[in-house]
Amino acid sequence: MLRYIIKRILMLIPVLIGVSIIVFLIMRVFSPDPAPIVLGQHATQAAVDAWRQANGLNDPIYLQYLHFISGALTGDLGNSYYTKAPVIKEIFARFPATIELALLAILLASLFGILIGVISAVKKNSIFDNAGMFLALIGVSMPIFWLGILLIIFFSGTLHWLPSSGRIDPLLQPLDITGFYLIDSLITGDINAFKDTLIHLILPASALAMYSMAIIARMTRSSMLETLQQDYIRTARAKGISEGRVIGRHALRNGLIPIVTVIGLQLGSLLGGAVLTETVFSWPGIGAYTVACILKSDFPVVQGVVLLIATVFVLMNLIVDVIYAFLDPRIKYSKKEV
Amino acid sequence: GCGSKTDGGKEAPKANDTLIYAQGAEPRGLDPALVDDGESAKVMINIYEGLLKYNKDSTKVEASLAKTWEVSTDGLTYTFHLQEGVKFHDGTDFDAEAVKFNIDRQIPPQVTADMAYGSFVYGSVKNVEVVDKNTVKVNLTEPSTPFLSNLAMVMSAPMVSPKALKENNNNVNQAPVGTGPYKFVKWAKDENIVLVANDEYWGTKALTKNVIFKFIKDNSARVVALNNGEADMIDGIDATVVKQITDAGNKIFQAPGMNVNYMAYNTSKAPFNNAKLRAAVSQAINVPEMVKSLYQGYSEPATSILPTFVEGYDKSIAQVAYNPEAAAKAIKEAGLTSVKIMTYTNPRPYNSATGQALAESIQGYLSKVGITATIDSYDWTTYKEKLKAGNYDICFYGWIGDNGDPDNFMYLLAHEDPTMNVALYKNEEFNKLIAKGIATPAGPDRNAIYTELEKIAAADAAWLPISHAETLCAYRPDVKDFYFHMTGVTPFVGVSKQ
Amino acid sequence: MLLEVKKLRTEFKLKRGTVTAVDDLSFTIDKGEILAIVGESGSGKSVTSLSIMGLLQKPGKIAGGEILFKSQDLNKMSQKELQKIRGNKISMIFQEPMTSLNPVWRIKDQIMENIMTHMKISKKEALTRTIEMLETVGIPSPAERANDYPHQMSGGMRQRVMTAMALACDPELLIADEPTTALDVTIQAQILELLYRMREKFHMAVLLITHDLGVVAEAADRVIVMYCGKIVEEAAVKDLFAQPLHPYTVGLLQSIPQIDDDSDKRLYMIKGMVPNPLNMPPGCNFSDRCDRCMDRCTKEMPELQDINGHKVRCFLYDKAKEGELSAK
Amino acid sequence: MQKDNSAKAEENLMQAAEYVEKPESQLKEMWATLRQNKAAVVGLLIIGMLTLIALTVWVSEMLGLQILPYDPNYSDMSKSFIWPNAEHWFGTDQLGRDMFSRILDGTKISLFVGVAAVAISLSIGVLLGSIAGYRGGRTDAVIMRVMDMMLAIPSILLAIAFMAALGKGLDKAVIAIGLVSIPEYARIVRGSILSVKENDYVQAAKVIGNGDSRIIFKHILPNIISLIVVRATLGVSSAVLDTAALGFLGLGVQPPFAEWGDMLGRARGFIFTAPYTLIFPGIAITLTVLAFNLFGDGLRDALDPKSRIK
Amino acid sequence: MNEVLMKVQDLSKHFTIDTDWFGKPVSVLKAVDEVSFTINKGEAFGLVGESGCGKTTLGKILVNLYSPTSGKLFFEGKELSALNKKQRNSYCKDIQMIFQDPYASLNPRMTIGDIIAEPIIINRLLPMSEVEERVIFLLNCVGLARHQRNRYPHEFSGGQRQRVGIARALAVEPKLIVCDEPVSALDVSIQAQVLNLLDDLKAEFGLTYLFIAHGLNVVKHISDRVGVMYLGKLVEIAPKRELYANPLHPYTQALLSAIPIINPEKKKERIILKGDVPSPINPPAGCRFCSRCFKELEGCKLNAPILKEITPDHWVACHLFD
Ligand SMILES: Nc1ncnc2c1ncn2[C@@H]1O[C@H](COP(=O)(O)OP(=O)(O)OP(=O)(O)O)[C@@H](O)[C@H]1O
Ligand SMILES: Nc1ncnc2c1ncn2[C@@H]1O[C@H](COP(=O)(O)OP(=O)(O)OP(=O)(O)O)[C@@H](O)[C@H]1O
Ligand SMILES: [Mg+2]
Ligand SMILES: [Mg+2]
Repeated sequence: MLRYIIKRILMLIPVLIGVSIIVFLIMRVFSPDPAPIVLGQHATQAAVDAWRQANGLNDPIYLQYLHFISGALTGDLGNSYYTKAPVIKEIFARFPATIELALLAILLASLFGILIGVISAVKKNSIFDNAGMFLALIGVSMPIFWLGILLIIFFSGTLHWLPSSGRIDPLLQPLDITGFYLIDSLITGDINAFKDTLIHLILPASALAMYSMAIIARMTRSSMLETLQQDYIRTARAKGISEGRVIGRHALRNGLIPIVTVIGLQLGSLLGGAVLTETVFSWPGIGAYTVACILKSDFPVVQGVVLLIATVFVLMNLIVDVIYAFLDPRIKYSKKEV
Repeated sequence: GCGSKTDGGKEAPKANDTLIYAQGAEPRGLDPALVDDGESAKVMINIYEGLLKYNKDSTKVEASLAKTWEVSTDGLTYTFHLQEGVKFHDGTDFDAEAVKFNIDRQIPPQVTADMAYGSFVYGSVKNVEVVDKNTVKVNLTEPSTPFLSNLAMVMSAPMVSPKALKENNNNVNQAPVGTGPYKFVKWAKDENIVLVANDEYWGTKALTKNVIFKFIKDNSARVVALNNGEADMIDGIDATVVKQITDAGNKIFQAPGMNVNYMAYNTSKAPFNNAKLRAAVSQAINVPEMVKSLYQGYSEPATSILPTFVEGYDKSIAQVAYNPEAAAKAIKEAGLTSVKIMTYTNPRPYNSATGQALAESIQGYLSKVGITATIDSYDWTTYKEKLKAGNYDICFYGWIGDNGDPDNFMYLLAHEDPTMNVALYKNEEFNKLIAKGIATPAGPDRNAIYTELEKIAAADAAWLPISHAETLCAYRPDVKDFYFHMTGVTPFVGVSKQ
Repeated sequence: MLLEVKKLRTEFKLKRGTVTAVDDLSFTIDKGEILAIVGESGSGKSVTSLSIMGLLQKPGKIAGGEILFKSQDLNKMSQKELQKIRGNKISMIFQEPMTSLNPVWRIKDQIMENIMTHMKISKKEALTRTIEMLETVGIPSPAERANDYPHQMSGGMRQRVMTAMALACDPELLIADEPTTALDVTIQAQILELLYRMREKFHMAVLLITHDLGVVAEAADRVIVMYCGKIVEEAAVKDLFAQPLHPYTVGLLQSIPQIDDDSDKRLYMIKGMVPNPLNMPPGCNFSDRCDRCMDRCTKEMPELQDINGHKVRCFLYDKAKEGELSAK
Repeated sequence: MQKDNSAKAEENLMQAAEYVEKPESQLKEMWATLRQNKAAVVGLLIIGMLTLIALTVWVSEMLGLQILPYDPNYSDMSKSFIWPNAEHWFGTDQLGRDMFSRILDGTKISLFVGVAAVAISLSIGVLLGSIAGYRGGRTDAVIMRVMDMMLAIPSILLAIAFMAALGKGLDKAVIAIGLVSIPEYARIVRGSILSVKENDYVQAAKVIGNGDSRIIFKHILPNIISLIVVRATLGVSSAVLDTAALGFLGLGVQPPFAEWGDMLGRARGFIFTAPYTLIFPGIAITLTVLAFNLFGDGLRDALDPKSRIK
Repeated sequence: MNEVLMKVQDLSKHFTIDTDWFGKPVSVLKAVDEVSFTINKGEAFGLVGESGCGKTTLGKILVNLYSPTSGKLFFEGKELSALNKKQRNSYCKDIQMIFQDPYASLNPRMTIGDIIAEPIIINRLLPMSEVEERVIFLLNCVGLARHQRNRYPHEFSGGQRQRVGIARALAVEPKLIVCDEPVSALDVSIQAQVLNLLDDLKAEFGLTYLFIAHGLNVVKHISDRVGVMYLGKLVEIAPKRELYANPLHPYTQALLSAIPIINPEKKKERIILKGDVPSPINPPAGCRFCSRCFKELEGCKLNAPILKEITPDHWVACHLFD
């Protein structure tokens, strides 16, 4: 098992190198020149040229890449063209916000998704099933940004129940320890900050969770339906155990195994969805920031972020596989990967 | 973010100790030499001071860190007498050495390409001499009338602690240290910047202890935040939400803005190398109607390039008047049937409706006089890049005044750089007048030069000035003495909350 | 009489029509008896066993008849009451050893679950019993293997585990639905032997479902031959093999290559194939494949008639008397 | 005698029958199952309606006819922000354009981008997936690692980066959205090829002497085509969503084209003054995506051999 | 008629299950391990053995679906294993295969007529105009009617599909057909139909079969000589009557005794083997059957016995006969 994990981690390296090349190509070869925006209203062509030279943008592309990758290996992703701060710092100032949002969203999505899915499967073709699946269908069909705006209009603009933007009331902002406000506020024992963070999370997390929840609900339903058809479920029933136990202990455990993969994949797509949610809710996360940086051609930041997200994504896949193995004893790591 | 709250302990600050200002974007940084954006300026005005500052209601210069100053008769030497006993937030002294240090870093040989305003503000400076601890002499290479105005700007001109600059690699974007009424506390990226009142401030101390700048990108969300009490003041609103805000019991702050929103013809090539045709097309556009509809009364239709309150403005200046019939006729005669419009997708301070909306409305007007317009629109960065190629007939642009000097607007039409002079306008006579204007000392003579320049511009119709955007902000009723300076900044030193 | 099935009829209501998987099925099993049911794929053997266990899944439904276990009608019981009997008094071994065990639980947990559901004993005792049972069914080093997951065991071993599980609560009736079909011959022999031994040891009745006539000949006391959901013949094992009556049974017996038959003659063939359950031939279900089909056979369904304890569903024996039978 | 009759009948059939039975159409069968799925039929109806609208708008535009109530791109500044009324069913936008006409016009763009993007990702994805799945070994590893790389970047970020690099425009949106979903198709196709490849009939095809390409095109692809069709149908729905997302972020089509996401993005500034500008495009997107989802789901059920008539 | 059609010499097929860091195999599955036998022209050679012992793998090597790890293959005296890919392909059509699972071996998207026509067309055996006629002929040969030509496989029962599979194999007029458990997926009443058909075709077309099964009774019925496999090794080969009357290898004996006899009167003595078939991954060096053998001798664990001819034409690999 350990060997398998190490092997998988080693396999990540080429993937990450590939990702960095892809991003590098898109950004440096095809994207607009960052110089005019960096230099602003008064920039002259001479200043632009000088700036490009200073930032190595006139070097041949492979040299630029080597420079970038050697920097990356030593943990130096360069400085943002725009704020001139180290990219690492820029990223880690925003990353916790995205992760906090995404984790809460995936939690909501999994919880409700699995619940709806299981009920729908067990009560197949009942009103619960139909209602649940209709909800799921709407969930996958609604643009996430539209949903977000509708939520803001309704819960913030009309009812004034929930805040429309930001992570927390700035007055309650906890000490910056981990960057995760939920954790930081707990560490400092600040219950008000914790509550306020949660309140701020509700709308964006719900908007973000909707799509994943729908996917998870649908997958859970079909997985459960399939599991309920399995021979071992019949065996369990033949043992005379109660139906609740059959579903809870035998069907759910098996039915959830494929769901783990789905949840893992959803986390990846949540990071993507965060781009839109963060834009709508002015969430100080990495998604909206990256979009802004792409549009500003802030190469170092975009390269850094994408590399980071890709790392998180592939690690996530690895974790999913490990959980998978934990849930499903049949998976053996001695088998060569196909 | 960095660092923790310096004082106040764990106790959350009381609400009326704190002003929360929500703006649409995050500052680019807080080093006045390195940034050029309005969002940064709003924060910096509270942290830093320059040698001079603008009057509250105009762009007249007043004493700030310089108590008094003298200008030599040849206009080449400026001597400043500094305030005594002023300290930077890091405890170091503000003195003549500090002034020299700040200017030196922005003039050759130290100046770098990314110091956006360095050459604009200090471009004419030859060197700086420290006379004594509180006296400093600045020598220019040629006379420059706007120089004093420039020294009151929030970009480039403010005084930064030399110690902080040395410690931070000549870049205090993330760790600003000035002499101003507020001290920097922390910056949570994409969330907020927290400032606290400077208890050792040499001047009148700030009334409110904490100021928080919050970043809410979405316009509607910012309005919701104000109405929900999540913010005390917001900016960057447009006309459509005013009712929403006032209905919720909040107030609107409205002031003329020092900017111009214009449409430019590509004068370098056919068809618009023909001034008559330019005028004819401008005739086809009902500027007042369009401005009213797009900005709902929160932008003035422009009659000239200069905003009304800038020296050199003259009531007599007028652009071609709306006359679709005449336009149609002229256009038909010239055989013009299609034009290529290029525009930007973002809202800009001078055009809250986005360049795209503007272009599309003009597309509407043009179609009425038989011109089919195609629109290519790009985000601002790409747009500026694309402008260079000059592959357009019509484009859109705007300008925010930096220092209230008329040259700051008019020189654009004389600029060499195609991304500045987007009309690619070339007129020797015009250029000569511009040079003359810079060297002429302030006064009626100088103003006459700019009025003349305006007249040339209107006659040549290289630009169609569209509007001057008003500054539109909103604040909660318990906020007192809030104001927004015409240069686009919000000093909070005198603002309080009940 | 332990189990008495009376006129059982089980249907599957499908969109395209109703499949009567089991029809007019009546039989009894006595204490300690091994009754075999043989028949081709789709003849309704599994449906019969599932009907008895009350494990039919939608759209299957018992449409008529009674299933009396010790004179109580299982069909009329609530799920709760049934659960008390299932896995306890009546237990079952399924056809596919590979898929009938839950892949994610250790086998000891699966067996213990069965024990603890029906016996009021502690976890520790249950574990002891589990290991005992595993030993009984011949799993080497049962204490260690109890911690295995099903995928770590071979098919034969799994079938043993299934058997251990089924026997864990001393059932009075064991239903074994093709317990050896998926296994290799040598393993099949092991499992059959095991079943036999267990029967001796626990004195339970066994309903053995299979399609292998050889297995029947070796293991069963009595046998029922099913075709298309109906009993076509029922007899003591010796009688059936000595003198099969129904043309289908006769055909089956002749079409199987015999290992002790050294002649190279062609095999007997039953022509055609099993009819589509949605589209049964009129009259006798076997009429379209029968060599001795008569006019009447294509119009009416013959009744199951008892000729000295040897039951058969065929018009050939309509008025058959003892004497005439032997003449055939 | 009975036996003779039936045997004779059979022989008659075998020898005498000159006719050859018509092949039973699988499509017909699929359609039969599909028709029973009410949701799928509703989906199909909506898709039909949308296609009809799109085609009508497109054709009439080509012919220079105006069948929409107003020119969708004609702005009249004197009419900005008129609330829905009898004249303007969905109201007008900031530039005084008729929202109803714009929404109808937008159908054209959404469907076009959706279908075209799927066509791109489908063709490239299927090709790469087939090669990887069938060849296996190093080819497989190389192709799939590249796909992994693309998958490791959230597709919307990738699409945004493409758009930022390529610039705005319908064609570019199609390319960006098409490119980013290639890995999905490649993966699905590869996975199913791997499983189909193990089928005895593929082995049988080899034994009788088929070459590789014939095996892929004749024996493997037709057997996963249903899967691909389902995936493609659902793919259209996500392409429509992606288009809208790009439009919303201001990266979609060039103005003044009416694109729903773009309309939503503009409407965001006016959610209080003119909420209807937000509601209608949102409904249009949701409805379109919903239709493809409904239909895709129904198609999957219909194609699933488990639920098909035997 | 003892002309050798196919000679298999020390044939092995090993699958690599796992490799170490450097790609060196650490666990190897020896599916077929140094197997030698001959198949004579016109005979049916039966191959029995438990599930997983390598029967299918062996068959697939013969039809070139797998390339052997080592060993030689001679077909009509020609060494197939020495040919290059192209040359080898020209022999492919002479050796055909009938698959075990009639449900998986027909392409569900092709009509059965097309399935049968395909090998004729791609091997260019007949001009296109004659293909159809041939297809109908083949259909009739296997007992299917002309009118069924355009039906899809799913419209047929297992037995009928198996007939299509047989017709497909016959289409190229092969010399050798590998029948991989052609009846084990079929119902008892259908089995006989297919077995008889195979028998008839053999006589009619002068075919040679390698007939794989795990039911000894079926093998006995159809074949002339029988080989018994255990865990990748051939343990005994003999003419069928000899084998059934006088099994020498303990495994063969157990296998024979395990078959239930359809006669309740004749209860025979059973040899119940202990344990299960061990895994073929990294098998032990000695006799593979050792772990289950009831006649184990000293040394069985250490040395693998070699296949030897004990009596004429009766080969066995067991230390009992050393
Ligand atoms: N879930 C179901 N839906 C529809 N029909 C069913 C279902 N289960 C069984 N049947 C029908 O019931 C009949 C009897 O099936 P059953 O499983 O009892 O056969 P069997 O004798 O056990 O066959 P096998 O030897 O293959 O196990 C078949 O015709 C089958 O088509
Ligand atoms: N492609 C493969 N890769 C790895 N192992 C394989 C492969 N094909 C077969 N094997 C293994 O080789 C061994 C022999 O398999 P084979 O299919 O030849 O057995 P068999 O005798 O035909 O069994 P059965 O009676 O179940 O068909 C088995 O253990 C099997 O798991
Ligand atoms: Mg069954
Ligand atoms: Mg096999």
